[in-house]
Amino acid sequence: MDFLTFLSRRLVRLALCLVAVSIITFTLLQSAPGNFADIQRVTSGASSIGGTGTEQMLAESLSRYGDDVPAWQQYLTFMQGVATWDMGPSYRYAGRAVEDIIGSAFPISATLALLAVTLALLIAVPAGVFAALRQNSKADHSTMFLVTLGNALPSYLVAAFLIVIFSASLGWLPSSGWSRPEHLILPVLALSLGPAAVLARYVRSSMLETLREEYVTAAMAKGGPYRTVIVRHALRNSLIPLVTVVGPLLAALMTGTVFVEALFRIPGLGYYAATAAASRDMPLLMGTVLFFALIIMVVNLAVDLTYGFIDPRIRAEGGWGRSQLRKTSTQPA
Amino acid sequence: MTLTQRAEPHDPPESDALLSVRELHTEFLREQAEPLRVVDGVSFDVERGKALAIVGESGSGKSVTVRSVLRLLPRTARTPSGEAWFHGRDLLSLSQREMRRIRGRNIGMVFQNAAEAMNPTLTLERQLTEHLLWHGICGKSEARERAVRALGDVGIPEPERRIRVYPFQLSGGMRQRAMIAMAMVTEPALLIADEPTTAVDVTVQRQILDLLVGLKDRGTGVIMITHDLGVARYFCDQAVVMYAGRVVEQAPTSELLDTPRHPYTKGLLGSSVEVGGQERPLLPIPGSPPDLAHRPAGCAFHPRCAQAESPRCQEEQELISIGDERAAACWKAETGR
Amino acid sequence: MSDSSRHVLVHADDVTKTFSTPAGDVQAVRGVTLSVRRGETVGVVGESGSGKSTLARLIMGLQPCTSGRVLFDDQDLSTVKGGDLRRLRRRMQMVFQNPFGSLLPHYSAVANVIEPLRLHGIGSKSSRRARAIELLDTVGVSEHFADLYPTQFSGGQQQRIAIARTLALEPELLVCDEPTSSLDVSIQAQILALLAELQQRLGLSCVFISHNLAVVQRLADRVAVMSHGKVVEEGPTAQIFDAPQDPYTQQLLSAVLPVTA
Amino acid sequence: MGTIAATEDVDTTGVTPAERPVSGTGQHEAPPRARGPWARAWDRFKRNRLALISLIFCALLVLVAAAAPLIAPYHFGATDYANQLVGVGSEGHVLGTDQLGRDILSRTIYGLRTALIVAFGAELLALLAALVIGLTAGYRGGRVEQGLMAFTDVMYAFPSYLFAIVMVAVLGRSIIALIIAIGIAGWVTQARLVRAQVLTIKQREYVEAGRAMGASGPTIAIRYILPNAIGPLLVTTSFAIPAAIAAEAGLGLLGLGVQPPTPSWGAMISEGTRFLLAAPHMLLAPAAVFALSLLAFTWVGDGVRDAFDPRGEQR
Repeated sequence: MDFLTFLSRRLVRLALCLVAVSIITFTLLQSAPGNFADIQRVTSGASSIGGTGTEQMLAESLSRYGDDVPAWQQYLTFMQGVATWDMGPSYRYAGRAVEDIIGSAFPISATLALLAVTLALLIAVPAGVFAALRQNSKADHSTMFLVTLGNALPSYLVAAFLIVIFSASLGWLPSSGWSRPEHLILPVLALSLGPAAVLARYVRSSMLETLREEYVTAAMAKGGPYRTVIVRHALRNSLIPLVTVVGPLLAALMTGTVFVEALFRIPGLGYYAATAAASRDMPLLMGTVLFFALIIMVVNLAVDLTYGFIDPRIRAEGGWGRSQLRKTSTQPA
Repeated sequence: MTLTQRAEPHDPPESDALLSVRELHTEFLREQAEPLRVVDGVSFDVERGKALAIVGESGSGKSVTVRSVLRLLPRTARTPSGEAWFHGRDLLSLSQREMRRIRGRNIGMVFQNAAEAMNPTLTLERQLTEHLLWHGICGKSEARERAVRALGDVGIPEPERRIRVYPFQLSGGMRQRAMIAMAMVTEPALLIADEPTTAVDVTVQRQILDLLVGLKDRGTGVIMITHDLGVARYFCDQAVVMYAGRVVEQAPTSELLDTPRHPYTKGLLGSSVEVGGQERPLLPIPGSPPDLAHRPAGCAFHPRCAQAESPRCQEEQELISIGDERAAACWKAETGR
Repeated sequence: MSDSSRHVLVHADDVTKTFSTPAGDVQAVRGVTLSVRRGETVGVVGESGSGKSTLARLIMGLQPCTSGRVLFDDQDLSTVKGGDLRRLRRRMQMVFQNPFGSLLPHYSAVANVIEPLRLHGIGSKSSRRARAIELLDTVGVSEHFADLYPTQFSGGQQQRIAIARTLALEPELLVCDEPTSSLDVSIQAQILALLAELQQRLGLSCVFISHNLAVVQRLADRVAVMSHGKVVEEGPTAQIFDAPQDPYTQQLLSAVLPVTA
Repeated sequence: MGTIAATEDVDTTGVTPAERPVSGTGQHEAPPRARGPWARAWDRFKRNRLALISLIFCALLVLVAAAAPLIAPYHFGATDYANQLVGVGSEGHVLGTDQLGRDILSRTIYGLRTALIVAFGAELLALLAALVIGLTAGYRGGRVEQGLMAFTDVMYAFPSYLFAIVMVAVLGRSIIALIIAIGIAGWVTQARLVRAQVLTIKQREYVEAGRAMGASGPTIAIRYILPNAIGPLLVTTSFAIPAAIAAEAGLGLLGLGVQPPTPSWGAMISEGTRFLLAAPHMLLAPAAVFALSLLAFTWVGDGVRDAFDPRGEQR
């Protein structure tokens, strides 16, 4: 299969998936009692905004989606909005269009996610390699103990402990907000520990597996300097499959920021998705879900392409997918 | 601890052998258990331009023996004790750094399966030249020339083109040749081959062995690990038979196979099927090779030995010389029965 | 009494097997015709990739033929379905290359041998166990060890258990696919001796697949040499080994390395 | 020492006496104990002390959750306005109270109850769906398999907690809703795992041997394949439980957990951050118990994984 055929097939699949996600979400939200306007009417009292904006909003959304219009027409109207990047107003945030919210909130989540993945890699690769080279030593066992901690504790729990220590007790860092660089530190730390643990465990086991390969022994038998053999033969081959983990991890982090954003009151996309769900802000929820899905699929596609480029076995076979060589996947975060 | 008393420690070996291994012992550490003795007092010589077969079944310690000599053992292994004289130096007393300068340059190694012993993500060029550069034998461009020549020597057509491919792009037979070229490109004096033909078909096996015969004729000494007595007879001048970590018999290969003296060697021959030998009844050895953690006391073979009727068979058996070049670790071998 | 007058038990008639892979179709077996008469052992030799294992599975009806047909006792295997096929399976059994892989890992040795009896509803619970123990004894596995699990046995013992299992149903045809190639030399000899003995005592018809010419020569009455999915030469064992006609057979035989002078 | 491992090809096996292969000649020695795959897995699990202790701790947690009304000193909604925001060690309130004077210990215990009901319920749901669909997809292939694969593609694009958030938005904030939301979000991964396991096991010779013996399709699927697929599935399930506990708390944190005043650890942590300076125990008490429970369940998972690790198996 040549590259263009592969790419176009994957793009078609991506579009189909996106449509499927939108239909599932829309159907689910439709099956909730009442239509948009009703939901809004019921919940507007409970939600904190209420008041003046709501009546006007209601009128706006009625004019957009129409009253008593069949669901499939409402769906088409919405999807048209998605395609033209004009998804109309949010219910929860009076006067703001869904696309504006996504446009301003996504960069914040993306920054958090990218920083967290980078930090995670910086911690995980050396830690994983170190543990593998000293398998079953005390250093290995304590590294793996920390890995278990990072694996088991969700980001928001880590965040809660960090807040108690660095904000409440020591008063070094702010516990909420999003305006100065120091606001980044605790959220990024909290977000990166889990992925760092996942990656470190992956690097370790991948490295151990590679060290057991006969070609590593063969390289030693050729008189290779220890470091050279480790780096050129073992590390290189154990890091190739890491790409398959980093991609999904990044995608998961983009959305996984939601809890940390909620806790630190950071106006990221995850935070908006959560409040949209809590207040049943249908257009905003639909918009964020679709946007997240798009991001995840694009990241996954990019990973598959990268993998095809860096692994000669796949390149030579003319395949571009990584499915043939996919190793262990990440554990649920 | 029981050592066979044969060899008293001797520095500079009197023999002019290429490699002289004396009283090699290798142990593996185990969790919550005594270390496992995998190689137990093995001695042998390899001459220039000659091949030595190490014959044995799985678990006999033959693979660990050569890896001990090369000092390529897993981390759970203790540093082997004994002596391994090569070019006037005892390999077992060298530091890892000194050992590294010998591996690949003076001693090459060929593995059972090239698909596993060659790095799938590096081209042949990279893998055939890197050790030339590590050892500072030559520069990059000359290394490439040498690698192309080595590929041609092992019978790979179009070596100029093939040097750019990855191992998985070659057929099994070609890959096995490429691995031999990788070991030979530095022109080592000693080649260790660990079952180099077990994973290939008979027709390819013959070609690979003929390739190795050419090397031997040019003066390379070879250690060939094998369980195939036919391979040993065809290729090897000398043979040692290993059982449960010890040498039970050593002799020139043809003598060993024509007139085996140790009951285990006899059993191996009685067990082997060969073309044209269908009229000869099969005489299998009963039972299976011992688990090293539960090595029978005394002669490890006695529970399976058809001739073990005397209490002496339950004692340790030392290698007893029979004639000039032969030895067997059975008291009955002395009497010739 | 000439060979040809003996009744043919299984007959592969111009069978072909094509596998479709991502890299395109692969013809594993191309137009092979082979018969096994009652009480006869047919050896199939070939190198890796020659299609000999696929042929074994076609003969066993474990895989459907792409074209051609396999007749077992004059019944076309492709036309026998469901329960009838399962009943037919009682009459043909197979020994696999990897003894550990072919035993159910979560069943004990004796349970593995009981399983075919249970599947076909033969005997009562206690009589099945007694029969299984008896079979294990026949192949040289002591009753002491009958309740151990496959991982607790060595490779040779595992193959013995697998052979006991195939004997449980008293089959007429035994197909052996490289039964000794994963075993050590001394163990291989034990299994070969056991198979030869069973062959004689039970009068089994046998298809013996191997890459090892010597093993086939020892056990087979007739030999088929396979290469690239085709039978290039077939005939009585002595004829194939003493006067091979096909160049490939000649090449194979000339590559053999003798052990004894 | 600067050497690297070549373990597989070295002919030493680290077999323990219980796993020692039977030698053909040892007819007179007493036979070793019969150890099937399950027994050996348990042997390996027991060897891991941390996992064993964690298992006991988890069992205790389950008991406490089940007996919450008996153990908790107060009802989770009982307010004590005389004692608002009192600290740890106060009289009558060992772990202090919150802004409404509710007992933190009692609320933490009831929070455990919520978390475990949701987590086990969701996992049971996911496991059943995964088993039926994964086994059918792997063994039969066809439509079920195509459907599963297509659905997987979609669910891979749909982050599981986003899906859970949408589900809760639809179903409302009840325990049942949470079980369904978390269960549905989790079953796909497991169904895929079952399918992959089945596909692998289908290639094993014992399945072919089963067919050669004349076993029927259902017999092969249920008696031969399923028991051997359960080990790996148990491993993911044991890791999925702490993940589901974390998911429940996460939804609570976002204000999408169970309806107040029923306590959820997530909601308690969220409230705790608001009174961080005045009453840090409001956050620390539930967070500590939460963390301990997650660790214990994860360590059990680690033990289960090691117990079923195929690399521990000989041959």
